[in-house]
Amino acid sequence: MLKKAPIEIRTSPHLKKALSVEQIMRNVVYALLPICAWSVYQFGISALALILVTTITCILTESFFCWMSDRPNSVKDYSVVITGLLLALTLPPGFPLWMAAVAGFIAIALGKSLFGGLGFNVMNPALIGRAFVQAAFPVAITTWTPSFVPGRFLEFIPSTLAVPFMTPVDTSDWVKEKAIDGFTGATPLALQKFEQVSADTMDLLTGSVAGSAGETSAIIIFICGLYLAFRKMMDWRIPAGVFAGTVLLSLPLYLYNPEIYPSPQFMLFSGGLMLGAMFMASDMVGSPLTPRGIWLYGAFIGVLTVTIRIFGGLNEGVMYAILVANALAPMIDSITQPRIYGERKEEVES
Amino acid sequence: MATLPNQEEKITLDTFLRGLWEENPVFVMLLGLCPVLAVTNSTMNAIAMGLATTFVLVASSTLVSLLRKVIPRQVRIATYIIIIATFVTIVDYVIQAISLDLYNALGAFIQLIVANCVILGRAEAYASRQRLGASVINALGMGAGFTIALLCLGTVRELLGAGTILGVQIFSVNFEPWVVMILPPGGFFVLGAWLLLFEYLKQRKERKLLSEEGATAHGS
Amino acid sequence: MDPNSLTFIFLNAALINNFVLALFLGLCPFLGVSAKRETAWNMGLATMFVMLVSSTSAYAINWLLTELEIEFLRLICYIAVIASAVQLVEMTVKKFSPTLFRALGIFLPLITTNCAILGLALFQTFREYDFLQSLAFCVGAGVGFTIALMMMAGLREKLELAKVPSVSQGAAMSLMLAGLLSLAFMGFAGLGGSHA
Amino acid sequence: MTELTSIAISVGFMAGLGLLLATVLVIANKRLFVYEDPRIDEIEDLLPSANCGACGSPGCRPFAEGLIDGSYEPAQCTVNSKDMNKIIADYLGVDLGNREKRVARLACAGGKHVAYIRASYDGMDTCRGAALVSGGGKGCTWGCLGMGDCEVVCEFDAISMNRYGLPVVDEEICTACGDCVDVCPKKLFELHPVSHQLFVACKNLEKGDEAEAECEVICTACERCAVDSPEGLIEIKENLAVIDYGKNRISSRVAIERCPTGAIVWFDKKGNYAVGKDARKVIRKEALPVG
Amino acid sequence: MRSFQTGFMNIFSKHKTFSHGIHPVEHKEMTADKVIRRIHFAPTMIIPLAQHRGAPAIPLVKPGQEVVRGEPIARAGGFVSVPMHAPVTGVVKAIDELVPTAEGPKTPAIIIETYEASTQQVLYDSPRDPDTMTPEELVQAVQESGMVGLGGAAFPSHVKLLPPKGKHIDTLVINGCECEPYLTCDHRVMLEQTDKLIQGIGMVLKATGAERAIIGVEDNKLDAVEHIRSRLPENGNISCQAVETKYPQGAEKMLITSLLGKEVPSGGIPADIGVAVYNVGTMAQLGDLVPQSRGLIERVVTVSGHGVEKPGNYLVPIGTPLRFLLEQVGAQPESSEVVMGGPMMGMSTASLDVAITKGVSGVVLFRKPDEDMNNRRVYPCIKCSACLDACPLHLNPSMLGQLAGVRRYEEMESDYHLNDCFECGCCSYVCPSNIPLTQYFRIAKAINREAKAAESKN
Amino acid sequence: MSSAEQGTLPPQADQPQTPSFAMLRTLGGVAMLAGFLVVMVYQWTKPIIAENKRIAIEKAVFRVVPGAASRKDFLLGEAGLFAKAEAEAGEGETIYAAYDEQGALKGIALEAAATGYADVIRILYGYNPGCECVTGIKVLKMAETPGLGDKIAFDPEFLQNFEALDAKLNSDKSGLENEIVAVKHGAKTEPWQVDSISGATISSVAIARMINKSGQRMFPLIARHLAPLKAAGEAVQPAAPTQSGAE
Ligand SMILES: Cc1cc2nc3c(=O)[nH]c(=O)nc-3n(C[C@H](O)[C@H](O)[C@H](O)COP(=O)(O)O)c2cc1C
Ligand SMILES: Cc1cc2nc3c(=O)[nH]c(=O)nc-3n(C[C@H](O)[C@H](O)[C@H](O)COP(=O)(O)O)c2cc1C
Ligand SMILES: Cc1cc2nc3c(=O)[nH]c(=O)nc-3n(C[C@H](O)[C@H](O)[C@H](O)COP(=O)(O)O)c2cc1C
Ligand SMILES: Cc1cc2nc3c(=O)[nH]c(=O)nc-3n(C[C@H](O)[C@H](O)[C@H](O)CO)c2cc1C
Ligand code: SF4
Ligand code: SF4
Ligand code: SF4
Ligand code: SF4
Ligand code: FES
Repeated sequence: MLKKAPIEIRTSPHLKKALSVEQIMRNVVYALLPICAWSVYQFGISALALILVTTITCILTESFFCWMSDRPNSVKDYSVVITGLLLALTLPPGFPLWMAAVAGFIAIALGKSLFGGLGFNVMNPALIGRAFVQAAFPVAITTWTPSFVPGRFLEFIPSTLAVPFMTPVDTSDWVKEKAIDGFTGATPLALQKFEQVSADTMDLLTGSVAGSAGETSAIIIFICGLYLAFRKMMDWRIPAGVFAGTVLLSLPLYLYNPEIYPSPQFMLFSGGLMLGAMFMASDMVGSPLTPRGIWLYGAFIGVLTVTIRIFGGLNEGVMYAILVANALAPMIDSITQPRIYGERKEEVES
Repeated sequence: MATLPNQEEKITLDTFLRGLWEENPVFVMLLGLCPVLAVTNSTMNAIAMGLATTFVLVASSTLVSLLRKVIPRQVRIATYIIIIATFVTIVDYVIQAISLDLYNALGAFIQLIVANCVILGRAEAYASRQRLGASVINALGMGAGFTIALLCLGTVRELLGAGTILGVQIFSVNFEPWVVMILPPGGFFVLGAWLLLFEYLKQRKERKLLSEEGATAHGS
Repeated sequence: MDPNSLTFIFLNAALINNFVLALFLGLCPFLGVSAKRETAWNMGLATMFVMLVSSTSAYAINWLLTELEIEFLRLICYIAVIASAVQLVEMTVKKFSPTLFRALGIFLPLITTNCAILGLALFQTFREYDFLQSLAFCVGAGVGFTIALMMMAGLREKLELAKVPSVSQGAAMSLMLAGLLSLAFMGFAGLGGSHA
Repeated sequence: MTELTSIAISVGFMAGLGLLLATVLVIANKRLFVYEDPRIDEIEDLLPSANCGACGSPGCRPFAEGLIDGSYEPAQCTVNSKDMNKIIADYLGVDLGNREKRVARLACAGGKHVAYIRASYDGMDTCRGAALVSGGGKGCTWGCLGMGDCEVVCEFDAISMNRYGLPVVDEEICTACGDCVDVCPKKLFELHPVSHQLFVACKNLEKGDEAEAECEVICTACERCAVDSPEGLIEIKENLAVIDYGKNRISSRVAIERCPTGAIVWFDKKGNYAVGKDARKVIRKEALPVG
Repeated sequence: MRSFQTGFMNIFSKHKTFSHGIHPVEHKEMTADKVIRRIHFAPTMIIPLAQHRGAPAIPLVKPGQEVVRGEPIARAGGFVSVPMHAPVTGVVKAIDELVPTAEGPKTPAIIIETYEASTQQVLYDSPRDPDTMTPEELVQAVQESGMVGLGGAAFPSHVKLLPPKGKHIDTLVINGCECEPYLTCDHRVMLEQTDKLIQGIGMVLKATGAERAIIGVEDNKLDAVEHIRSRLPENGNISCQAVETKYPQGAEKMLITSLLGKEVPSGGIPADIGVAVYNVGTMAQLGDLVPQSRGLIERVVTVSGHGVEKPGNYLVPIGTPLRFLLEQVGAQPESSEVVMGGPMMGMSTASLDVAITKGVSGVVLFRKPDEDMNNRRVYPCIKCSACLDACPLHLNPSMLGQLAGVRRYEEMESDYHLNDCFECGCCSYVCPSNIPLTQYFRIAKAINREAKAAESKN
Repeated sequence: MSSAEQGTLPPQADQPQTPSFAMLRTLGGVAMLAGFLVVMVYQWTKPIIAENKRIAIEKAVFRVVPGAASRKDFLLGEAGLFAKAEAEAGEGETIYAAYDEQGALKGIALEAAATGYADVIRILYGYNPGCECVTGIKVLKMAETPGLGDKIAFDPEFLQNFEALDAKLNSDKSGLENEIVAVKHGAKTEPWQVDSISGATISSVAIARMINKSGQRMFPLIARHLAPLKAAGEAVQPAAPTQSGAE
């Protein structure tokens, strides 16, 4: 008996929950696919190309650095795919592919591999990638093209195919020629900021407005986020916190002066806030651990986003808000350590 | 390490070269980074700042080294600072006289040379203990090292950030500049990248050595 | 917002043109003393204190020099006075409160002659701030410096626990982190400016 | 105003400023002077700052202070190079002091090829971890688990695991910092002066056959070594040969010659050991099967 | 925050509970309905002298001496220690034989050769009436019975009867949760030995002077609750309550919180808040042994797991070699891992020659296929905070784990309450990165302990 | 400090005596030397620097006021118009009146400032009282993003806005007829609108804002003091102070 196999000894516990990292990551990818599909439907092959380019660059970069610092190749855990997809979703549909590749490389190299790979990165890699290209190519990343352009599945947006390291062509005449009635090339947020006109919430939900691939369809993003939350693969408290923070600041302002200050629902559904809250703020690696810390973190992102949008120079603040919050996470953690079971009062003081 | 501080060393080639590489103020000692990052968004500025710093470095080292016998320990820092500040002010006015544009480009950082840790560090750690010749040569080395570092950053940042070097177009006209390189983050990234590169080369060298010595090699 | 209002001066110095992350002032202490959070915190306090000293004394000296019409001696006087003032403080603290000295004092020499301090004095002179504005500017700068320092320290402590590749350990890592931070801080650009 | 007055004013002003500062500093130096021995820093610079504690003090700076008030001798820092310690000694005008080199020695010789493995451990690859799971998979519950915690912990890379999963100490490098002594869950390392050449490389407290069932180089408490060597040098306590190092002078190779297993060994000066000629020759090279 | 969560959860679960914790698969159906059966006596019995917390017992017998079943063969080695009794009638072979243990290090044990011929009846007893005994006599009696906690800790029960100076025990908590998966021995005991159980509780109530006793049972054993309630004495100072089925409901701190809403102070013991926790098995045995002034010589053990042919609840003589027990119940050939105790807290043993001791409440056999769970790839911590939401003590396992990864053990203790962790394994269970957190913490504790010992030495 | 002497220093030395005189002498001496050096260099460079500055301003003025050949500096404020020479600071803003060879007033250069994207932007702009329009701008100081915001300094398309930017005074000469505003790129319809640089709206808006602000204040004043300004051109000597409200 027992002699077939040698006795094996292991440490307790001998049971293990089924949920594992690669499972979580795979499901996040699933949750992102519908959003990608929608953006392709909206913007055509340009969006498709964008998604493919970022994802592939991310994968290649990851494998390269794993090989460099002879770590086991960590592409299998899908986290880098998420990075690639999310990166693509935050870029303008007509973004030149070579710039997208740069973004992908930076995201993984500067944002992840530098620190030792999955779980060790201090800030959200995808957003680091985006922040970098936004600072590097501010013009390209603020030129938007209309959605639902006729023939979008057959031809690329001209700027997409810019020669590597060369300036992309100006899309404005292409837009004119496409004759999208009254398309100003401005995102709802830009319009709001510079002309004080709020887009209709319905349009925001369905995404018939300008914007980056992933920020124009709040409703789909929301649903996909819910899926993750219910599968317990994403911490619902973070998005909740973000929304709370957003409303917390924008509602009083709106009530104070509806002319210049946008409405809370506009704040919630416009721009990258939905994607940011559901998929980027919720990246557990950069977020605090403690229960109270998580709420604080979410709320902070919401508040900071509104602040930047309304009082700042930029018309979109989610990205920077999340990055700053990531940087603050360690401090948030240390000031919100949970009170442990049976901790005595005097210990709490000391 | 085996040298005790009180020995006045004799001038060798090393006195000069040290500053260039193994004691390079920027890449090795990480001193005086502020000007390094602040003014290297164009090669021209880098050169100007490098020269200015070198001048102050040499001049102050000279004076300090000359006065080293008469300066009491208690007031040495104050004295050094005054000496340095004097030369900085001089440089400041001279540059203004030469070209206002350059002056505006460098902004306050000419005057901030005073605060550059390298200079005070040299005065304190070297010039105050060494004879004139040694101090001057060493200061020259340090200055050269500093300037080279500035150039390393300046060229890369200008090349990527504007597609030019010293204002000369390098790439084709419609090269898309990487604005970030001229912005503050670019400064950090480029310097960081240089350090990464050096570290990588160093480690690869060590790994080679180890493999040559064979498995029995012990670092002690 | 009015570029000369105290709030704007404060915000500008603290976030928009953060001394470390946007203006490259005071990098030596920033990289040197950002390994642990509590030291970083003490360093922040010490810096803020020294900034107050330098800001006020600079204001006084500048007044005197303009009276005598010898502004060209400004730099020398600033640095000399600030340096000795700080040294004085240091010795006093060391003498009368060793505990405080161990907390803050050890940083003072480090700070005395760093760019942030002198830069503060020079900028407030160039921009012709009056006393209150100088004060707002100085506090803002101090706060901004401390925030940046604390963020940096937090991240570096977090990375203490990470399996960072041997190549990117040390100074390179710190610089890259600083770069990422300043990238994030670009979000504050134009804060308070755009809405007239 | 004219240039001359301007010159005059500025020079005068600076002079005044200089004097003012000087006076302030003078007063400060008189009133607020706190003395601390500058040599502490200087010596600390000369120390390796490994802060390993081999010298017996918490770290390098306390050691430096100790050196100055004479409570330590320079040579007590075993990490620093000889001539470096010499410099310190000269600098302080004290003598180097010399203590015999001590090294860490492993009280287990049961590599994979001679020691029986009762169960295969599956989990964290550390001795500590294995030791906590039913004492680890090794048949001899006193023996080395061979997962190299000691190799990892040794800051000086003095320890390397050999092909049979036993740590080998390079006595040249070992500074007797004692880290491995602390880290080993089985407490198999002991610090010994190199002059302790006779050494029992086993800690198993069982005797006879059941002992031999577990390991081929185990101490079976056969008492031959005790009998052969001079009176009282070796005695058997709890089925294990124990050497009285107080009598180290009279120790010699004869003790090991008739040991049937080679559990008692003789170290030469270079740190590699010999077993007696009667010791069972181990020719097996591969590891024993598990179970 | 916490109280909020607790209240929050109570809305959903109809029964009292604590906050955090986990719901592993139970596997109790395998043995829950198997009545307790006695197994044969092994040819040789191994009685380690240190099979309880505290000082080891001291042998009273000599090699070659004959012993009768139930006869004391070793006396308590101190106050926090208990005597041993002969589990069989036979002859003593050795009294300081080194035998392997489930913990690892070999310890001295008394070896007894069983007489095949003997009827193995316990002749070694003298009936007495607990009701007439004074508390002091009761405590005395409990110690003499060699009783230790059967709930797993094997802590001498009589110690808990005498709270430290200045503490008074007003409430007894009787722990019938059995939150460990697979295990059902306490369940059977509650069903089959109800009267003994209640009698034991009565005695302990008297011994401690406590006003009331609450039996806490997880709500997956409502049949037991019903059964006990039907037998409770009318004077109502004993009650039986159902609590939510959740691991580690059985941990005394958790159970106290669930039932009484109090918290045992960090670093303290239940006595600090006037509570003593006893396992139902312990009570039942006391109720059985004390009136006959017998010693603890056998206990109920659940033998389960997919590697067992005849899973069930068995009455096993203390000292039965594991190998013999497995032969009796039939272990499948491909079963490769034997866990002593429950799968969450129990350790797998490296040797089959260990004895069933007083603390062993279960033996679980795993086959290779069952173990795919265990050897998964380990990722770095992704800060998902699942462990924080699982830890019943509200510790920060993620941070602790990261610190352990870089060997900063003192920090774990000083800044992150390492020593409060009672190694329940919830964090390891939920960690998606498969980090062996609990193991890390055991290591850290061990190293800190040794460091402290070294400190105090010099 | 050479450690040789340290070596001889007893471990618990009480404080060493401070060489007061040496300290005074050294610091005083060095400071004096410093003062002397600096003042010398200052005296030497002063004229050169002054010249540089003058040229710089001249260049700027002539650039924003096409066809100008000489300039005179005035202070203009509610208090009135003063020639820079004898006026004390604080009586108004500095304005530069620019004249052609014949001494005819070609236009007036004014300074304006506002917060842009990164930091405060300061510009010099020319105003022609004749056509009541802005004739050009020059950025004096800014920290806008290179390649984006800094286009305001040289982007020809953008600068074109200011070659003849309508700035008519309203009927009662109290302010501008219509506000100078920035509109999104390519949306310029009226002569008083500024066509933004796409991607740098903020900077563009800032420019428009600052010109509007300063214009609203200064143009009416200029209109009031036009005569003396013109006169100053013919006069060989700087114009004598003319009290405000005279006409
Ligand atoms: C080291 C130690 C000391 C204890 N001391 C006491 C005590 O003095 N009084 C008491 O009533 N219980 C004492 N206990 C018993 C504990 O409260 C607890 O009931 C016992 O450890 C079993 O609980 P567990 O299985 O949850 O570990 C002690 C337990 C331990 C481990
Ligand atoms: C994580 C954990 C789980 C436990 N689970 C149980 C359990 O299910 N049943 C039980 O009786 N004791 C359990 N215990 C032991 C109890 O905490 C407590 O020690 C015991 O009930 C005390 O009674 P005893 O001394 O009679 O065993 C557990 C302890 C821990 C730390
Ligand atoms: C790195 C960076 C630099 C920027 N620099 C400027 C700038 O210098 N001037 C400016 O007006 N806007 C600047 N922006 C702001 C954005 O371009 C903003 O979207 C734009 O001003 C809005 O104008 P638009 O509606 O024409 O896109 C910058 C943005 C980024 C990310
Ligand atoms: C809910 C969730 C959100 C995530 N969001 C991001 C993200 O915004 N950016 C990213 O690079 N990776 C994201 N990831 C993937 C992974 O966490 C990320 O690559 C790590 O930061 C890599 O260390 C996410 C993963 C999960 C489970
Ligand atoms: S000696 Fe100890 S620490 Fe080293 S490998 Fe053996 S068991 Fe592990
Ligand atoms: S760890 Fe052990 S082997 Fe390494 S130096 Fe210290 S004592 Fe010697
Ligand atoms: S093992 Fe310790 S840390 Fe982990 S959950 Fe249990 S008590 Fe908390
Ligand atoms: S559960 Fe595991 S991965 Fe998640 S935080 Fe805890 S330790 Fe990290
Ligand atoms: S150079 Fe700026 S602080 Fe050192």
